[in-house]
Amino acid sequence: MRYLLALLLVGASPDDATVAIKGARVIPVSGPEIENATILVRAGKIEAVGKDLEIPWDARVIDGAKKVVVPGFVEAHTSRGTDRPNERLASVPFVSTFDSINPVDPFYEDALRQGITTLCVMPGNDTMIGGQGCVVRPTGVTTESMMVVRNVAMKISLRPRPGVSRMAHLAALRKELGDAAELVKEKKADADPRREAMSRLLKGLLPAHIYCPTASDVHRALDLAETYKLKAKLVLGRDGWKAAAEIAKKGVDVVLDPELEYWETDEERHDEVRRFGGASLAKAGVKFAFQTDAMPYGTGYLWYQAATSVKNGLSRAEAIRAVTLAPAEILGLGSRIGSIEKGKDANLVVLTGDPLDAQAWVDTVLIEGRVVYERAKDEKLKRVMEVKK
Amino acid sequence: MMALAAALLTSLCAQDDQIVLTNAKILSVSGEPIAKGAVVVRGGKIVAVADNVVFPEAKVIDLSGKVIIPGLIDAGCMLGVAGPANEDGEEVAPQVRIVDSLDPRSPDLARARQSGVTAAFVEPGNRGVIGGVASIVRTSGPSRAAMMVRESAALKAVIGPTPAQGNFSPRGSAPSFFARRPTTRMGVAWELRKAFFDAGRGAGDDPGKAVLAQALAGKLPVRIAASRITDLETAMQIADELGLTIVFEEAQEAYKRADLLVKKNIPVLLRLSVNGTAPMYFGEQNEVRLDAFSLLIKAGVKTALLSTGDPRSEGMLPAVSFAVRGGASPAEALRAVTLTPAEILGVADRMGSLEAGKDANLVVLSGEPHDVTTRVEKVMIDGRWVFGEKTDK
Amino acid sequence: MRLALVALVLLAQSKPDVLVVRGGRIVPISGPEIENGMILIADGKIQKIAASIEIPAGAKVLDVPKGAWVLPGFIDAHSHLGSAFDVEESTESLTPEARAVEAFTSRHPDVRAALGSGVTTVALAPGNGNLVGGRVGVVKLNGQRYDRALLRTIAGTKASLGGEALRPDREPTSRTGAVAMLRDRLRDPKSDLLQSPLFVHATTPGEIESALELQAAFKLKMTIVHARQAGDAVDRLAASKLPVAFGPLFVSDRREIFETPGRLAKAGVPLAFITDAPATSEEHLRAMAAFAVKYGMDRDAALRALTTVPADILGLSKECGSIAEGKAADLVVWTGDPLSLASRVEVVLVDGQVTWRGDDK
Amino acid sequence: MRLLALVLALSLQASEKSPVTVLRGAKVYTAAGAPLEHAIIVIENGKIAAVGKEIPVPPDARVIEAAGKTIIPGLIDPASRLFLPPGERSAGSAEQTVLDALDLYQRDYREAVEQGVTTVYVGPASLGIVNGLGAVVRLDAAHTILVKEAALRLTLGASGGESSTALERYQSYPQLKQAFESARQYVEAGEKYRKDLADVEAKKAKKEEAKEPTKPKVDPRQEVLARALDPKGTLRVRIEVHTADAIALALQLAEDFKLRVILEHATDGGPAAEAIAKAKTPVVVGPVFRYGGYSVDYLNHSTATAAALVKAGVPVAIGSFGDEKAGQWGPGASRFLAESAALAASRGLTRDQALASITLEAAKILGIDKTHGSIEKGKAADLVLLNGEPFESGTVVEQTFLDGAAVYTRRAP
Repeated sequence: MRYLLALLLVGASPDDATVAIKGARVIPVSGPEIENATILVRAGKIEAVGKDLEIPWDARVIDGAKKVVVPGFVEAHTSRGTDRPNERLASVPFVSTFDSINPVDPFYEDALRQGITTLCVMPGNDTMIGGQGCVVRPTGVTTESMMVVRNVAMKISLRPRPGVSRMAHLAALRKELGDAAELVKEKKADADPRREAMSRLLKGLLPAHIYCPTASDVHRALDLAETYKLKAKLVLGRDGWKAAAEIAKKGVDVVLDPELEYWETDEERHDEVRRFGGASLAKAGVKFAFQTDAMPYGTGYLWYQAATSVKNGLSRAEAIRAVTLAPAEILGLGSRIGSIEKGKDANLVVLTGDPLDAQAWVDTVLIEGRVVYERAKDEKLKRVMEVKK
Repeated sequence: MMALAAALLTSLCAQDDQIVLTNAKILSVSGEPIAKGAVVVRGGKIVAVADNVVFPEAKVIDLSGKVIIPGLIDAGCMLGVAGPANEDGEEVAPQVRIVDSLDPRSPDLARARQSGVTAAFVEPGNRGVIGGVASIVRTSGPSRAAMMVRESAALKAVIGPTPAQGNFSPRGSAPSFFARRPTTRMGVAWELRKAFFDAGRGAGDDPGKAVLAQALAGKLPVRIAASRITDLETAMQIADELGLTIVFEEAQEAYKRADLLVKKNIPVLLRLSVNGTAPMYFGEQNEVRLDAFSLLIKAGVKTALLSTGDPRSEGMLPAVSFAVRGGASPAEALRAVTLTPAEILGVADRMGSLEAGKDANLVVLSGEPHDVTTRVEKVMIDGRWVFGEKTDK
Repeated sequence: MRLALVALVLLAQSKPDVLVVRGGRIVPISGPEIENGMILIADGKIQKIAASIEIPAGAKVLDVPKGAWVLPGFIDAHSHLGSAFDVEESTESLTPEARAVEAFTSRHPDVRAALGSGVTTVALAPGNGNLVGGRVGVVKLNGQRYDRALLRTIAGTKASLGGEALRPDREPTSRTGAVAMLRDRLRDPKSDLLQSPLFVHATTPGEIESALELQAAFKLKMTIVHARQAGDAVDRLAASKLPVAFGPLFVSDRREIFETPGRLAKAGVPLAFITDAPATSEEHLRAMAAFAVKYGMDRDAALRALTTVPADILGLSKECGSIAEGKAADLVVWTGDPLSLASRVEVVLVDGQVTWRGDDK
Repeated sequence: MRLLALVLALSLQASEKSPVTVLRGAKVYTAAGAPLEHAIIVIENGKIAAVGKEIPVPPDARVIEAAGKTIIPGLIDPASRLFLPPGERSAGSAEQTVLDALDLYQRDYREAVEQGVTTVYVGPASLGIVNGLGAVVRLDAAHTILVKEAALRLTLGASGGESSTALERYQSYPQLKQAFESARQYVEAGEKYRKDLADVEAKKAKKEEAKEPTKPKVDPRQEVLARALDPKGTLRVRIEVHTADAIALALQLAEDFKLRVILEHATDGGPAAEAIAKAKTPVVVGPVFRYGGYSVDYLNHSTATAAALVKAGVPVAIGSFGDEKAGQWGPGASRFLAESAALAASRGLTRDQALASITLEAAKILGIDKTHGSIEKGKAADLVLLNGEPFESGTVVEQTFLDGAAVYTRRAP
């Protein structure tokens, strides 16, 4: 496995190389789409995007004819690609997924194959205070080399463990936060490495990603954020969108459940109704991102999430934003990634077609200016699929 | 075509229960696509599919910008089965009928219906060597009888490890109900052979043996769930020995012997579910290919697509999209969820395509069926709207 | 013989041969209501009902208070009263010969409570844990010893298509298997299941479908028991003309379930309420009728569902279920409309005997 | 009927603009006195501005004609399961609050409103002896929390519909005693700290040497128990009891710590009525509808319990309690609060007592009787308009008013 990843990287150009993607349809996300455009990449950054750019003599040229270029997709919340994501103790603020990320987990390879260039790997949803998550690139043979931001946020989950009631869970959570706040107030927290993370959390230096399994947990999460002055982002369950108004009122960003579309029994009408919450959140003006999960047809399909939401009435621009710029901003990386703009990291995905089209495949992926994936050289894909040019 | 429509015009206008769907793109599956056409429905049947013509006095539903396709057919599922889909009392249970567990008001059926599935082959689960009799039903109707298309549609059998799983006595404990046969792959094949052998010697008044005898006489097809190529080969051998008419499902490795399947004229039902990252990291698992469907079609195997059975995958249209992603043409993929399953199930005379004389099972889409952003907007079964329009209850 | 019984009757009183119930609003169910009417009872049977009856010499008179209502005793068509759940012989899935009445304890405190709620006749059924659980019997709550309370030892046979009858450790494990087993059993024309009416436990639409299919295939005399989710099968049930023993209703049930008895009755389905005691109590029997009326059931249908319909289902229509000449004098005097829950029972007569009084503890 | 609904609907629309609404002509059961025939109720700013027979109708008031109708106070369910999701049970603790368990997206409350219920108490349904804090919730669209900490709920015996043994009950009592004992020590430690701190301050002021006292750790659990112990406080203690021995132990606990105790269920309350009356302890009786089984705790269940307690002089409210014994834990039981009271009335309560048990008496037990529970001047305009006498078959709720606003209007059938 390591060997294979190494192979994939052989073709990678050195960091300071110049790359030009020529003649592609570019979806910058931050602005209108540009036909027949060129993207110049130098030293890992996007140097220019435009129609009639001169291509430097030393640039490696990627032919973008009939291709579409989008910013690398950003997975705002996942617990995959780690060793067991949930610590058994209820409160483990001091742990970090840094110590649990498995660089050779096929998950990262698949993510890359689907055009994901940035992932926020968080502790799971089963631990009350689950620890800190990291933002990584899906490339690299060591955790260190994958790292974009170490310890980017604290994971808090409002889902009680089996056999524990919600009130018991919340009482325990409040006690944990209250005790820590007391220590912070008395300045006893910082010196203790076990308490350092909680201290940063309560000082607002470390954002909290709060998992709300049901809509009714949203107001509880918002209350907690207010009481303990947490910099909160919410990770919603399937029906979390029902609390769109409350979320909008507080101006909090959210990550939607991987199951974007789901069925609910309408007791009053006595019928089954297909639900999709993205539209309600968009209407309420909430900033939101999609996440993926192991879905029946494959894994890491952020593009599929975007397409599903367009199917359910979200605009194309909003849908693509929710897998690129919106998650980048939610992770506090909006100035670095998430769109194709001058000065941003050159995380670029060259597709054989429109990102929302199931027929489109990821052709080439660049992360920070380096070509890290080429479909023509993807031996594993060839084993399960006849790769057409 | 115009002439046909004109001729129909006078005779149809007066009909009360007549519905005309106009201005839509029509993918009839059996014929060429019509860019802008009309489907005329009366008495639960399609009476005409034509280029766009004006029906001045008829009840017309304008479907500009929409696409009409035949109702989708899920040719291997457990839709509407309430409670266990396996009778674990016996490993060979041909006397059992899955329809006895069918709940016409099951939420699954309502969901499938709203996702465009208008007919389904409902079968017993995979835990028995012979699981029982499967039926073909419409996905809508007040009772089982009203839903029924064909009660005795096939006998369900399994070749492979699943019927053997769990069949052992825990060490040290007394033999119990769970210690039933078989316990191995070879045991499964043996049980199957034995059952048919016994039935072949005379059914008597045993209702189960009578069902097996029907299959032996070629009057009842046998649906065999088998995934690995070794299991498929075993199944084909047994079928040859006993003279059974068989159809494969779950046949993820069928592409490996497409030649044999063509030669023997055995159809295949394929589930495109890839179980996360599995296909690329198979190890002990089945060797799933993302282009398995496309390979089978190209080899000439009659192949239909099944839904994944996972509630998250939203019915059958995604199967069309992912078949296309795997290299098939949109037309091939659409046929694999409509006319091909109808042919495999032997109901192509009444469903599977938009043709005059067939049941009015159709789906109105917001766009092309293989487009992931396409929505199911309306569904009609036997001329009655079951979703999207005011439903006739 | 009768003299010997006197000692067993809880209320020590002289036993006149002739009794006249005088006054009150008589609701015979089978006929028009009579305001301030009279009922003549002799030998435990109703002899005459009229606005005015000449009181025979020597007859005792029971004067009913003003505003009171007189109704036939209620009949619970499916119960495990006084049986403490001990009605499932779970070693096998087919135990047609087990008799539910043999688990009955006539001195159980719930029996007294049942009388105090106006229930005088109860069908005792085996549980739902077996595919065929055994025989359904009927007892009269006459305050007497078990053998003398017995009205029918076998009024029918109980079969269950419910999930409780499916167990992972014995056949059948699924409803497909259950129906196949029943079909196999019914195919034999001498089958014990064909000897008496079948009471089939079916709650969900799918279970009801299966019951109706079996009935149609084998022309069974069948009552559908529970039918709580029959809301979607109203038309099917109506077309089948089979009676339904409906219930119980739990206060936390969905509105739809509360509306179902009204819908069934309106569609012409003969419907009786059942308590399934001890799942609920016999006191709950009329409460169910009251709930159903609140959710749209016709008053008269609700009263029939407590009296004549269960009598029909149990084959007792000649003996009890209404205030009619020749029927058993099972009468309940209520302080008012029994469907108003605040009304209470004043006096209960069973076979013409005062068996319960309002001041009873 | 259709016409009436229309008139009501029209008048309602207008009333949104008009600050004053008048209900005229109905028979009014105020729950605070004899019923008033042909009465007038004036509603202003969501409150009852006046109620009586000879009351002038303000000139700009929107008048709703209610002649031939009956009006009762909005019903109060003192033991509801509305908004509680199923399976919400685990070991409790004093600081746990039911507010953290409520699923405010549940729609079942609508049906309770349709049956005239306007206010409910929801308590924690934990396993164990100390369950946590219950709250009083209004059934308006916003689900306003009327009392955040209405009572601390304890259990002596069966919890959550389970069965208990005598041994368990006798073990529970000393455990509860110990909990309150330790809370008492916690309070004392706090008082000592404050006193020591004052001493230190005083010494410091005089420039004397003084050692800072150590601040005791704030313990949320003890804080709640302390509030229950505080003689000047308002936090009540509700104890689930069924058997006679459990009732005796609960009364003993109340006596030991001078707690403001309310008994829940009191299934064996009939025989224990005298003792409960002597201890002046109110009781929330229920469930009146009995379901299933022969657990020891419900063995003596009787519909006559409410009457026996009232007769002995015990303040009694009737709660729906959900049908815990049916294993359904459904929130729907609140719908049948009036039926519960009616059934209790069939076994000895007068109809007035029955009505009071789900209105004013319930309000008193929840500590909200100054503002809710009866139709009196100054109280919230929570009114239920009926088409006939309460508790009668055929009587239906035509309209429910909550804070003067019609939150439910019956559609013409």
